[in-house]
Amino acid sequence: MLSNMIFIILATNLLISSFVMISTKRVIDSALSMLIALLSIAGIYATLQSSFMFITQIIIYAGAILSLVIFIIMFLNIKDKNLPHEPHKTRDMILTSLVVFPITAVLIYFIKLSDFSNLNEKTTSSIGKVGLELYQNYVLPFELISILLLISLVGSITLARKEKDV
Amino acid sequence: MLNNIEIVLLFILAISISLVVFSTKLSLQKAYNISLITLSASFVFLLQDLGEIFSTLIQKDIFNSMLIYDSFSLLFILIFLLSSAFLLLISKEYIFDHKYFKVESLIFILFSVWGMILLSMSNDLIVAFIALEIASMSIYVLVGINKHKLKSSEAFFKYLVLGSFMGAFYLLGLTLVFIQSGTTSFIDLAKYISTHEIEQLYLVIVGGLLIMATLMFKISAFPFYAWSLDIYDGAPLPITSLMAGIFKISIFSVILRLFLSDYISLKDLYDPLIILASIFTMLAGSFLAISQDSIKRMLAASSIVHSGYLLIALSSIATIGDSASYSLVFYLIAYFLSSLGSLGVLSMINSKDDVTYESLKGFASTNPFLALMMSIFMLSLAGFPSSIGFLGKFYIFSSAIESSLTPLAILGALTAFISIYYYFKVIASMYFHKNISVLLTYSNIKSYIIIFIISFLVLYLGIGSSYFTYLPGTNDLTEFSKSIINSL
Amino acid sequence: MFKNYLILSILLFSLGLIGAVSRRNIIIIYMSIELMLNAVSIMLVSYSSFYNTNTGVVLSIMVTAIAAAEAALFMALFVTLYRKKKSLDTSLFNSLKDTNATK
Amino acid sequence: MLQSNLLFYILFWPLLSAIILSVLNLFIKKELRSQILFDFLSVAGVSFSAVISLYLAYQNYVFSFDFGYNIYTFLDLESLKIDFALKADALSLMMLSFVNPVGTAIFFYALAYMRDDRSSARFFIYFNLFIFFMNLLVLGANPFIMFLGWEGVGIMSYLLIGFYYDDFSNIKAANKAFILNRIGDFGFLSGIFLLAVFIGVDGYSFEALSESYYKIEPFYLNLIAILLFVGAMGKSAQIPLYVWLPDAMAGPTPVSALIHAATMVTAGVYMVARFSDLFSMVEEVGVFIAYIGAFSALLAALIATKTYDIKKILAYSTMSQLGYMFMAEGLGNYSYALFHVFTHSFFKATLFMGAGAIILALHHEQDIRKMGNLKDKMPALFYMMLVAALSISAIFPFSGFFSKDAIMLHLFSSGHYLIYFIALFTSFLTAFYMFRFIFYIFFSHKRDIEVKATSKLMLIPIGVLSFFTIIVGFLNTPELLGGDERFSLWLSLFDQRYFVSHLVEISLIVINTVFILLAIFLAYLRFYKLIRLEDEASTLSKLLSNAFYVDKIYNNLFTKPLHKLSCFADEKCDIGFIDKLINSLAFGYIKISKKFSVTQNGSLNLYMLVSLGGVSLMMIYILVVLL
Repeated sequence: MLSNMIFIILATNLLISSFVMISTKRVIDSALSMLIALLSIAGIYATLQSSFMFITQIIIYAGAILSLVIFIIMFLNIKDKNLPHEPHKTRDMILTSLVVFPITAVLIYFIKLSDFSNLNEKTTSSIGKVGLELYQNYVLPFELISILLLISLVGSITLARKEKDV
Repeated sequence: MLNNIEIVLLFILAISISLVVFSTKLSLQKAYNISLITLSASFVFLLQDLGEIFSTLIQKDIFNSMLIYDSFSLLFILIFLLSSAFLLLISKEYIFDHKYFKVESLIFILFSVWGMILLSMSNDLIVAFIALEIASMSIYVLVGINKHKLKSSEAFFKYLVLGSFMGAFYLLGLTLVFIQSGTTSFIDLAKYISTHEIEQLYLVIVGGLLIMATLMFKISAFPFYAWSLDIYDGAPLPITSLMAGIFKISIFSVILRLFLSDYISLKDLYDPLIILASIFTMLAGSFLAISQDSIKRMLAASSIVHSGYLLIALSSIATIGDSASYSLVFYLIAYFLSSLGSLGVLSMINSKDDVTYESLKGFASTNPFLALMMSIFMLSLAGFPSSIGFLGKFYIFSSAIESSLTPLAILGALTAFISIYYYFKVIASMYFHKNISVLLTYSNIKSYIIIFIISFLVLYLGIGSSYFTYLPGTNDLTEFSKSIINSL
Repeated sequence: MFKNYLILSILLFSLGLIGAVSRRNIIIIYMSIELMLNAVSIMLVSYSSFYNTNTGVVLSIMVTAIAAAEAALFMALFVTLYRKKKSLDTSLFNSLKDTNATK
Repeated sequence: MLQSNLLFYILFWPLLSAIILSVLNLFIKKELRSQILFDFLSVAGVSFSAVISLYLAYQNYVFSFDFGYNIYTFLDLESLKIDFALKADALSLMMLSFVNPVGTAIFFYALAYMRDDRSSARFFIYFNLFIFFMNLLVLGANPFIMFLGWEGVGIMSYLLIGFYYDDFSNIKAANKAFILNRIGDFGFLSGIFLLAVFIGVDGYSFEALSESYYKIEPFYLNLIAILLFVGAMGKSAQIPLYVWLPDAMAGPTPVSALIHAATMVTAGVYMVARFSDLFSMVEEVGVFIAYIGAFSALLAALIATKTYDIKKILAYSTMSQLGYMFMAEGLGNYSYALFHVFTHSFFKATLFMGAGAIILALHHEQDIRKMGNLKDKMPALFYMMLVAALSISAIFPFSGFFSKDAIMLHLFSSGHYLIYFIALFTSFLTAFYMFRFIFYIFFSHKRDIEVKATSKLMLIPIGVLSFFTIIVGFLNTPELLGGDERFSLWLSLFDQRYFVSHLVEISLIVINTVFILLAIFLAYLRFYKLIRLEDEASTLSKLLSNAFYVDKIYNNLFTKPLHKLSCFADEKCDIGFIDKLINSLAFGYIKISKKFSVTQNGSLNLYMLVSLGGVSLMMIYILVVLL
């Protein structure tokens, strides 16, 4: 019961902060509400007793990726006057929600329809077991991910590097 | 012992990583030579696997049957290697003349080819996605490689945002499939689907639909076609032909593999969608192609139409099964040859701006050879008889008729008829106008030879080997594409 | 309970979709896409936890890594785009379009 | 059999000549050419073929060998298998044994004739290709291959008639020939299609077909026979498809000699003989053919008596002689017809080549009224042409006598007396116009005409052919004269024979000869010492000299309405309706496409929205389908 309560609080928090994130005008506000959202997600992982993902979420998303975003925002020194002028933001968002609605509705409907009966007890997944799974069954994707990261690294350096005009 | 393909994969990877490491020390010339040799050596090396029908799982114990190497993927791998080597050869002058091409760009070409090879071999949803991302990310970077041109950066921007956006659908679909079936492997998935009732498959069906959306985005099918014109337009020409001619084929290789797996119960569900998609893709593509001024944009739009034809073949596979799939393979070969050739010719035209119909005027008098080659490619793309494009269309339409999709075949023929308008406009402006200033071309003899080889293939495989019974030709090609389907 | 997690992640995904499509600030678009990936992650982790396997967690690591790879490219994108126009408004970057398209 | 390969070489050598010539013609400038090399290349192909043909004909004659050679399978369907195969039996070899040798003589003659022409290389390319196709036509082992050759000679004839394409009237003549031949070809093609449909399953070679004709219902058999004959009508210039032949004389004279006298026009006769087994089963059609032949012969002969163009007279006479051949074929004696083809090719070639020599000598003058008194200036030519004229008039012992008299005998004995009398009258007319021709050119007008010397190279082939004109007739000496009709025996076609007593035979010959001599005498009276020109006043002669106004009638009956119809179609239907429709469709399409490119306005958000909409629609679809 307690875990349910915690889940509801976290979920509400997550949805509200996400909504703020997608609807606020200033980027930095958006980034900070994203931080809250990511932390709520970490909390949700905690309710799922997935310690590894809890840590990963905090370290990688909140710690690394979002810091990078905030760093970029600072680095580019985006002032309010440089922000996009979006006069029809609300209208656009409502319009988009109308388009998105069927997707959401259909997906939720099918999830409701589906039968997840053979559920097990929630157990704590240890980091060691995750590591074993990763290295026993998912070696190839893991290796490929490393190459993907290498590519994106080299790519972003290539593209972001300032060069003399040709 | 390593398989040949593993050696090739490791070889290309090692070369690319060492190029990354030594990128500051190497001159562009050296890096160009190294990548060219890498690609062509791998091609030659893999040729020895050609012949028998085979199917092996790569490092089954370690990789958990996530990669499969069969005659089917071998054909595609050979196409990727050969066409990227051709691409490098054709656009040599282009690469050396434009200062933004650095060692890195060659690395990304290698990486993207590597990703495509993996893609055509992947036997698992997550591996397929990562391979797709490897190829796409390299291409994102390549699209934006010309940092000084706004259009290039903009194309990079649009491609990256749209690609990641649509990629998220794939991941969602994968997850939905996974949480219902508990597996991501193609084989296990097929087993799961065939052993369960449709009530237990809802999430798999929806997830499959989302995965389909992403793949359709990558082949620029309706309604996900909108990006392709802008991005093909903004990218440097060799990269455009990498995207249009090679990347698209790799996507089709994985689509075909997915489609020919044993998803009988789902095919009826997806088939109407594919038919609709193919109808609208052909219509939208031909609408767009007609109104373009830039030839690059026109080719991009027409590549949408070609995706539509390929979708026709896909939908006839759903009804009559494997016997139609060779028509798709054959069309892919036809399309890759013609588009590689036509974009290659465009990349040999030294023009500061876009190549438009206007600027092609009088090309036949300044460079009759290239004009002739261009005409051959245009004829092939339009599907004129005695070119390989005609045979490709012929097979596709006949398999559509065979699977009682005659209206689709008629619409296909109609759009092919419309396509004559914009393809012949190119020929007309090359041949029937004289008075425009001379277009310089990059006159590299190697590029000329490669262009000539491609056009020869286009004609030779199009005329058919019935006249030269003892030489390998079209019949063997069709036989081969039939046989590789069996290896799936 | 499991279904609640799934529904939560679908809702989160939809919010991400709305943000990505309707906003014109590229950074916000990027963050919306990240949100979508996070939604997928939640689904995978909850599966893992409810079905007592580790595969979901592993897949969500993959998703995170893919997100990280995209992040790197997006950072480069912000920098290049901001250098060009001193803004991150998507509507400013529309030099590539059909000549016939009326604005 | 080794010798069967030779069939291939009959085809191969002229083709090779043509190819080498065209390559050289493309790459070597006219000034740098070695004349001897070109001359050699021009005649080598046909000469080789002639030697091979004669050799094979000899083999067949003596040892009765049939030759067959399958080059490759052209088409292999379940219901129809067509081989690209050659076959030579007595009939084919008979054709070859005059096509190639006479061809060779004409080639040599053409060397001299075309010596000063600037595009002589082109001429010989066409000529060699023509021989190639003619051989293909004769050698084809099935109707399809025959049709290939048939079309090929048609095309070459078109190209050669329009050889001097600077002159518009030549092109018109070429087009006329081509179009009228198309009508015939349509019939031929329909005929062989029907054959393929009805009995093609059992094999499509002539042998296989001939064993299964009985399977076809009589109605269709008649239809096929008529359709095939329509093809023959076109190629062999019979009523009503004959009008192209006189106009075809626009080509250089060797063309007229080779194509429009000796070879191509006989293709129709050959074709009917080739299908003789079929035609012998349909007697009504045969009688129809005979009447067509009879009226063609009569009409052509009538016109020829009033024609003044030296080549057109010969053209009409060709048509008239072809009429004789069809009379014989229609009434069932194919070998007589073919024997007439055989002799005709010699004397008609002689006449044409002689006419050509005269035309050249008189600086391209073709009107016989402006000629005269040439006997002393060109004595050799005179005797050669006299021999040919006697032969065509069927005077003993020249070859024409043997072939024509055999036909006349057959016509009489078959009981179709109307046809016989037409033939007899035509024979009278033939002698009349032939000697009108001779007298006009060589005797009349005692005035001097400037004459250019004729080259030896031209005279020799004429001489050779005229020599053969004298002797070839004895190949088929009738029983009456102590022979045994070897030629007919050799061919062994489905001939019908009627027994007639020697008395009847002799009296027929006598009647015929008397008529001919009378005609010659009349011609002598009228034209020998002609000074004033002929009277043009009478209606009949007007009618005759205008070739019965057939061209005009055709023009009014078919061409003009068709032209009007096509004008109507062009102006009203095409421009007014279809063009407008197509244009509006096309422009509408372009308009729509311009509207459509609004979707390509470069806005990322729009693209994303469209994609999202796509996914959304997919979701709705799947919801609808699954529920």
